[in-house]
Amino acid sequence: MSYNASFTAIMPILIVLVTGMVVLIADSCLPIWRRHKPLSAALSLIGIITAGIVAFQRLDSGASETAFNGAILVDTFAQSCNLVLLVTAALAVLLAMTYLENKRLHLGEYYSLVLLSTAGSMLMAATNDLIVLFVAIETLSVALYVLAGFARTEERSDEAALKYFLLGAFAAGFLLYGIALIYGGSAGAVQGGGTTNLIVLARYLATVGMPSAMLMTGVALVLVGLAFKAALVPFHMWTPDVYEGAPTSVTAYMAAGAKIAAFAALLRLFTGIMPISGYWLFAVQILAVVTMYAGNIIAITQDNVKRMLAYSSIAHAGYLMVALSAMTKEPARASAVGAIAFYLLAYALMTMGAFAVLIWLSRRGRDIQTLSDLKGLGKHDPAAAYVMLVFMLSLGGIPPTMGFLGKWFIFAAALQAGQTWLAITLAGASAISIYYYLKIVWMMCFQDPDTEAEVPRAIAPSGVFVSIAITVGATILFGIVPNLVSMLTNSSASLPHP
Amino acid sequence: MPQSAIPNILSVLTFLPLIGAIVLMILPRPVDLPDDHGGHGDDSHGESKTAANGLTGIDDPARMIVNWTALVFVALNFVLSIALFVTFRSGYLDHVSGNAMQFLEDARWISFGKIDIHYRMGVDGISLLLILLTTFLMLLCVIFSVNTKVRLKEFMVFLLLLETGMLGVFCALDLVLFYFFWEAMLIPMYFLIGIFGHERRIYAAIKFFLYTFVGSILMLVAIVAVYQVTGTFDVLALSNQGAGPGLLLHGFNPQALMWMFAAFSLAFMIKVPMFPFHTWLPDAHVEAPTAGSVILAGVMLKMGTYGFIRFCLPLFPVQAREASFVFITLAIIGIIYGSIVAAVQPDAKKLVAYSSVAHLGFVILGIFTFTKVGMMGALVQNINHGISTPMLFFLVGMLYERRHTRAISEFGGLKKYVPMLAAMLLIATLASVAVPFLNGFVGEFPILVGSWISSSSGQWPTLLAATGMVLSAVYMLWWFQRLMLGPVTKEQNKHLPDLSRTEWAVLLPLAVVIFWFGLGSPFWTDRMTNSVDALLAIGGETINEELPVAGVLRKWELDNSKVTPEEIEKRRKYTQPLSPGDLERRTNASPTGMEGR
Amino acid sequence: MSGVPISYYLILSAVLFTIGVIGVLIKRNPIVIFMCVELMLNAANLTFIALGRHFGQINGQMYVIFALAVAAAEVAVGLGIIIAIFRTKETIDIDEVNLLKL
Amino acid sequence: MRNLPSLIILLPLFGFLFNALLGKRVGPRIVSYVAPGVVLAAFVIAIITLVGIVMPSPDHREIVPFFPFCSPETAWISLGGFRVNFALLLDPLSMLMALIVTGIGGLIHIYATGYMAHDPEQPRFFTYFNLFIMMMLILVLGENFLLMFVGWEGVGTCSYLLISFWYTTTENARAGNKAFIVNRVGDIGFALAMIAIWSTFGTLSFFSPDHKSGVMDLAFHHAGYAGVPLTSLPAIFAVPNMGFAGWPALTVICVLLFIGAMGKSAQIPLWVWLPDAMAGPTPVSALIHAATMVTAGVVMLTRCSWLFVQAPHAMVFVAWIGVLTAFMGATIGLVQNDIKRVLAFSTVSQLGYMVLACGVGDFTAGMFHVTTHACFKALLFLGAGAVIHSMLGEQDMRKMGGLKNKIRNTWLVMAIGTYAIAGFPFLSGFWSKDAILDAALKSPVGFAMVFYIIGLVTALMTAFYMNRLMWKTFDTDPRFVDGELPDQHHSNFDDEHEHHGADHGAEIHAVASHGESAVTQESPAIVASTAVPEPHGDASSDVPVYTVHGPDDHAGDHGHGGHVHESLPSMMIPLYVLAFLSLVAGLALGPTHIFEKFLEPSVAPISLGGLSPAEEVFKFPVGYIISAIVAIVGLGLAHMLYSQHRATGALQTEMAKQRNPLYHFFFEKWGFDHVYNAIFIGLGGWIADKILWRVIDMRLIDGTVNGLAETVEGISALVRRIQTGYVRNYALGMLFGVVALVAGVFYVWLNKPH
Repeated sequence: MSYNASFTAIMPILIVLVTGMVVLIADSCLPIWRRHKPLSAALSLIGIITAGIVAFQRLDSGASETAFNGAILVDTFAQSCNLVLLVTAALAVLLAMTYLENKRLHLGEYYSLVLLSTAGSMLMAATNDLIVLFVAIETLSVALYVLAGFARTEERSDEAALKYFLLGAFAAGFLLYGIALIYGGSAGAVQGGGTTNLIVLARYLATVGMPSAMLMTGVALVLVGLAFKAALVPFHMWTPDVYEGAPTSVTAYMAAGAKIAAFAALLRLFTGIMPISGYWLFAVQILAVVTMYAGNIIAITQDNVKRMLAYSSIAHAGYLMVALSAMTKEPARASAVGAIAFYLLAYALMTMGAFAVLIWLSRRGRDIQTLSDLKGLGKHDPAAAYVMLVFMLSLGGIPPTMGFLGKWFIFAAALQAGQTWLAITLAGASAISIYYYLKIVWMMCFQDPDTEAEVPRAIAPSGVFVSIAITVGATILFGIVPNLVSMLTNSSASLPHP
Repeated sequence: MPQSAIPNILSVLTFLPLIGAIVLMILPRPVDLPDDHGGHGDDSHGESKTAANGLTGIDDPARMIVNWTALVFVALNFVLSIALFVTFRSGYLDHVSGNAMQFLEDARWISFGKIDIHYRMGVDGISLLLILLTTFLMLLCVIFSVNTKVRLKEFMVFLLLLETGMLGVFCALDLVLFYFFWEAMLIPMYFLIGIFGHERRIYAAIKFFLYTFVGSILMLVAIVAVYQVTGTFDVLALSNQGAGPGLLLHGFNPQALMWMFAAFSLAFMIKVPMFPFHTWLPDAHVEAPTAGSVILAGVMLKMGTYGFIRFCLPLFPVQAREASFVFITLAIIGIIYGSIVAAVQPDAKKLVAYSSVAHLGFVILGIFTFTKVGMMGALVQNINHGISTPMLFFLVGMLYERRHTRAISEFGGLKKYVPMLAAMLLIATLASVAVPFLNGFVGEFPILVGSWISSSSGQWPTLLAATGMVLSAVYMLWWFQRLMLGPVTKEQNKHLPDLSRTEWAVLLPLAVVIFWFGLGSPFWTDRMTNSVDALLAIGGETINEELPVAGVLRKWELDNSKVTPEEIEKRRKYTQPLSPGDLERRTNASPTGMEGR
Repeated sequence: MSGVPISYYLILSAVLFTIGVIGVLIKRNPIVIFMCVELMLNAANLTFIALGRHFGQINGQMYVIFALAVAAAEVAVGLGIIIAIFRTKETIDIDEVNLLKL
Repeated sequence: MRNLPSLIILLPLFGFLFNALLGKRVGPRIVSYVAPGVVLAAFVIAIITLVGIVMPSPDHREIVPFFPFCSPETAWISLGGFRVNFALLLDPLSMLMALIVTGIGGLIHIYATGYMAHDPEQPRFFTYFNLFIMMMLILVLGENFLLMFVGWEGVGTCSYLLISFWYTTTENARAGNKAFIVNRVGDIGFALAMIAIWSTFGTLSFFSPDHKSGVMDLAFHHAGYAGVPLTSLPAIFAVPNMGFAGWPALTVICVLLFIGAMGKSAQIPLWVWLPDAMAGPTPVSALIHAATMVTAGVVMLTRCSWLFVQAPHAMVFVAWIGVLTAFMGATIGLVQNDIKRVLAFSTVSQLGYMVLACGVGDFTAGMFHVTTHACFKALLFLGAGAVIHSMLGEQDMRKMGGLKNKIRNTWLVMAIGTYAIAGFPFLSGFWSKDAILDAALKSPVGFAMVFYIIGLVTALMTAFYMNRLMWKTFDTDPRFVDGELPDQHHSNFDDEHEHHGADHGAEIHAVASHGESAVTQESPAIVASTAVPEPHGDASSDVPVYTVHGPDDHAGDHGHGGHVHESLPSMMIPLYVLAFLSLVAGLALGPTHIFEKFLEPSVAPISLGGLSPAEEVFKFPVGYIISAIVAIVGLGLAHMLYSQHRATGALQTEMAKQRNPLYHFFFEKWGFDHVYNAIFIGLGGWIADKILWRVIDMRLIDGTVNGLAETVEGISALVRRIQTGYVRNYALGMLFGVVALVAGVFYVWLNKPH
């Protein structure tokens, strides 16, 4: 196959990538741009939207093509993930503008970094070769390290960056070593040699009854690498610190984008090693349960909103793991993949929405950090309070929101896969989670503000306003008529069957 | 399917309040009024100080606009539901499927993988009255709350959202759709309690939410499990009355079915609430604002019983009959326990709350007799409790507005100064004591009859439940005495205003319905008959209530082998019309009029 | 083909990897920690090369190039971050860096 | 014509609505015409019905619509197979009761117009009164058990309202509650009986037009089974779903029914409400507790005679309860000092007689006594009311005496009443009571002699305490200073003097409106009047001699010291009428056997149940003579004893001393109230509050739930400490994860079959 074909296949990714670089160069070279930051934002948005259009066409055509000798697989799932990722990127851009102004660090590279990491995450969704996976993850991460420390005059931001960076690199080490071991463990997959190509690996594993110890170790280590990105317990410890330290807009983007990418990659990995699921499935399920409960339970006693949301994002990772483990059972495969895709979108919208509200409320020089900052919001700023309410309900999985349907789909998948006990554990976990989501709600709506001083109603800047409008609208709309995004729920169509 | 004047009347009915809520949202926000009594606003959040002038109470145009908008929408909905009630065909029974559903609506809603979820709606005689009740109470609640002081607009919005949720629950015929409304409805109520409640409102709100959520999340699992087994969420298909016990679920691993049944039941038991799960109720009732308590008692609790009737029994007829012992026991405990505990409550509102536990115990008892009379009695009692208890809550609310306390000890001798209020309270009290010719009796007595003749239980539940008659008298009358009779102890009680126009507007309809139900129950119950028949036809023998003595005797004769045939022959003769001759022979002093001619 | 058997390489790389991990755990200076991470990566690289040689595939060596490039990028960013930390805190001792906790 | 009877009920209903809605507007005058008017009109219509419908009808039994121009098939409740109609049953029994209720009730209404003339809440009073009459009529005229039950509960409710009419006194309110609740206990029995009946006969109608499907019809048609001896009785009507193994349904039904009767007719152990019910205004006592409501139980027993005669076990039970109640009531009546209480306990005792009659199968005698008792007990109560009225609200006989000369007419009618109830020869009580004793002697269910003896003893005591009442009140020397009586007025508006004053036209009658005081021993009367016992005050029942210093402040308020005075004509006329009835009723109905013939179609002969009366012990006149002697002895005894103690009006025999245990036992009403209070209010309340609510509800259930929540929070607070903030710990955690993961994977890997 020709390289042109390959390039056209990954066109959306390329567009984002190129836009990112253009923004970077333009920002550093052209004086006008340095003075008018919105230009960079606008350009990045243009790039994102173009990429989105292209991706959407591909998705519509239902085409599923491989590129670069099968190292990259651009199928419907990849495309739908790309769309979700592009949405998060767009939101990240929209949220950033005024927020960065307030924090006095409105620098153009922010946008290019967002774009570059988006490119990396899109690549993760489309990866079909472990080494590509590695490269993609690093592309994503390196950009995120920088973004985490973007407020480089703030200690917390730097600390977040450092922790994220060190642990990330640590995890990367495991990942790469795991890949190496898989490469060695799959000796004989191709004539006389090992492979890192997932489809090949799947075929090979289907033939061998019993994987080698080396391969198993490799699988375990690769899992570690991805679990770190997806923030599964006990590889989650960076999450709360980084979410808290990083600038809120970055946190929003990180929480959504990185997680989506990580789960896309996990799904890919699982399709690769599905034939031997008997060997690792149990470990994964335990991981899921631990993650759900640890996340929710610790979240209960958090008094910092961003940390609380961080832990809730951990819990949601656990829910997604349930769907992933359901995917390994053939009857449930289709619905499980659909559930994952749908839930990823739901998760992206509601998480970013929640952070968007925080950004909305954050005033010049001061962020909304603790729960008590939210007290009495319903009194002096009802709009914000009720918008937040929608996201909390969605996170808690209560109709009429996407969160509810997403969770519901996961239930369906788990039960189809015959994993009733997982479904029930999930039920218990979400019962716990309700408590702290409601806690935020009652802090906002039932409590009276600590200070009787009349707080001026926060005016949502245009960018934030748009992004909140999008997230709220989508959360409720898709929560009532999910068929609008049926391409997600049916995105398992062209997944490779081992 | 009967043609209604309005197409898709059910959808219109359900979503009209939602539209109303949206309209209200975009209306201007009226300014809060200062709380009329000293101290921190906490203990009077949203309680409306009903001044003598009703709707036009506080002449802030924004307030009036909001009030009237809300009022128009709920009134419209009430009219619609009346139209529904009128156009409902009382004799209707679909002989193919054997169900009594009418006004059916069906549309594809969610398709997900292989799973298809439909938007299915319909009503039968069971849900019909509940819908009517809902819209009726909602109307009264809005009227009552027009003078809410703080955050009036939000209050109305939540009420309307609540109405949509509740009507949806009663109309939904698809498990997922039902669950959708079932959960969605929690939020407005959570806010009504949380924002407008009293001192411990947050605790109560959380407790209310978590209790219900824990129950329903398990039900969600069960719902999906049902789908796994049967491949459909269609309630009618699942409870295919026509097929009798040949349900889709029938024959599936009984243990698993029992688990599903348990999951469903738990959700409904918590909602009802039945004995061990009842503790959320007193807190919620007490802390909620008056309108909230009214809706809680009047409609929300009914959803539990409705759930039993609509889902547990048709889907799991066998399991339900197997487990009936447990439910009857819990119901009895609820009746006695609730009454006894109610008697010693120092808080006027809490007492009514506990009385609800007792009354709902009767309903559950009636349902699990699996007899027609018992079941219908339960349904009637369901509605009756939805009439008299809300009235009690309204009245307590009115007292609260006058004195800003709920402690019974704070009152006493009020009858002298608020005679009209006292009279209304007396009516409501007697109604909930189930005095004949008031609505309570029409439900309670048939339930006892049903439980007596039901095969699923002996006579002991009836005997125990009957003690509820006395206990209810004990706590209700004592309550009334401590509030209204005796000497006036508190000085400030001597200057209380009697009922205002608004309050009359709320109470009078309820009083009328109380008598209407007590005297003319057939008017209401006729529409239920077919639905109950259909329900009981599912997977189980029903008991023939008509017990002609002849049949009884024949039974008895068969049982007694020692009786000789000619003896039996001789006796059977007595079941024939008698001639004056044998009368003379049998009773030397035959009263006139016994000669069968 | 004569020469060192593959297992030697693998064991060596495993040892290197372990050393790297331990280093990450016990060191306090982020730069040293990062060097230990590099050690882990290089252990992986060694595995790749050895295996590639053993399989007679080109993939092995190729992967190493990828890995090196990525590692280089990480170094750049990493050092940048460390400098930023030093600017704000005048120290790079990671035990001093724990504002964010619980 | 067939629509006429419904007016009997609708007229009082109209009165009720009129007084309730317009009473306050039109004022007491109109009300005092409307209220008695409707009742008397109903009385007239009842007579017309009797003559025009019941008598002509071939079997003296008609079923007519409840509402005019509706079919008698109009359903009240129809749920599944459970259907109950709105219809009236007209037969001798129901008509008899209708006449008593409307007739006596009408008289009492008239009396009440005078008695309540100046109570500010007089319209409310008559509202309740009319409602009561209506409910009572539904009770007696209802075509089926459920309608009877409606009336049954309805009168209970009304008595609740009337007893607590002067609600500003807590005791009255309590008494009202007590009456309602104790009645409810009985109602459980009635309700369960109805259920059992329905599940046995499949209907609740007494009689059906075709004489085949009504409860009594069926019971009659199947009476053949009852013909067999008692031993095999249990098998009869052994309904499959009647869970009392071995018990015959009829016995169960009858016992349950009788439990209902216990409540209404104040039998052991449910009589406790009646004495307290004296808290109501005197007309209430007369109407409810003498003439009508309390006899409802007897009416019901008679109505169900078709069932009872076939359940001998139940009959024995009934008879014993009845006779014991009669005895107990009398013993307590011996020692009471409150004039109304004496009458209350005599009522209990008389009811015992009636129930005894039903128990021994002579329902006619029971109803006969109901009739006569209605007359003379109403008379006595109204008379007592007049006395109290004259005494400005004084009820304590120890503070009366010597009224004979002051209020002669009252004394006269009271005397007639007393002699009637005592069974003085040829007065009404004589005939009816003797009929009962006679029936007891012929008891078909055994114990004949026992019943008879106890009955006689009771009769003796009755005669004694009634005459004691007369003596203490009228004949002994006055123990108060006339013209200085404390005005113990009582109304809900005591404390508002302006209102009060405005309400009193004629001062001397003003007091009439408040002619009551709380019935308890430590009544405000004693508190209000400064009572100084004389130093040599003997040890008899209570301090006998009072010197009333006055005028006390109350009397001062009204500017007059009360003089003892004859009551208004509107109060006296009914008394005369009743006195006349008490004189002649028995003579007219008793020996002539009119009554039995009249009632025959409604009452089942005991032979229906295969029972036969015990053979007579002695021939015709002997029984009459014995009871006559007993009555005279009783009266004479009282005469003799009290004529010796004219001065104090209190006996000083050992028997009558407070410390005498037997006296005390009687005085404390056999300790029923104490036991009940201890068990239900004391113990029950304690369990409810301290155990059920505070422990089970709050600690156990809520504690568990909240504990669960706290546990989770605790775990959370604990676990979050892992997040130390040190990168190295994080890395260590990750390493743990890695090890665990690899170990887990390998664990599975090793355990897989290779």
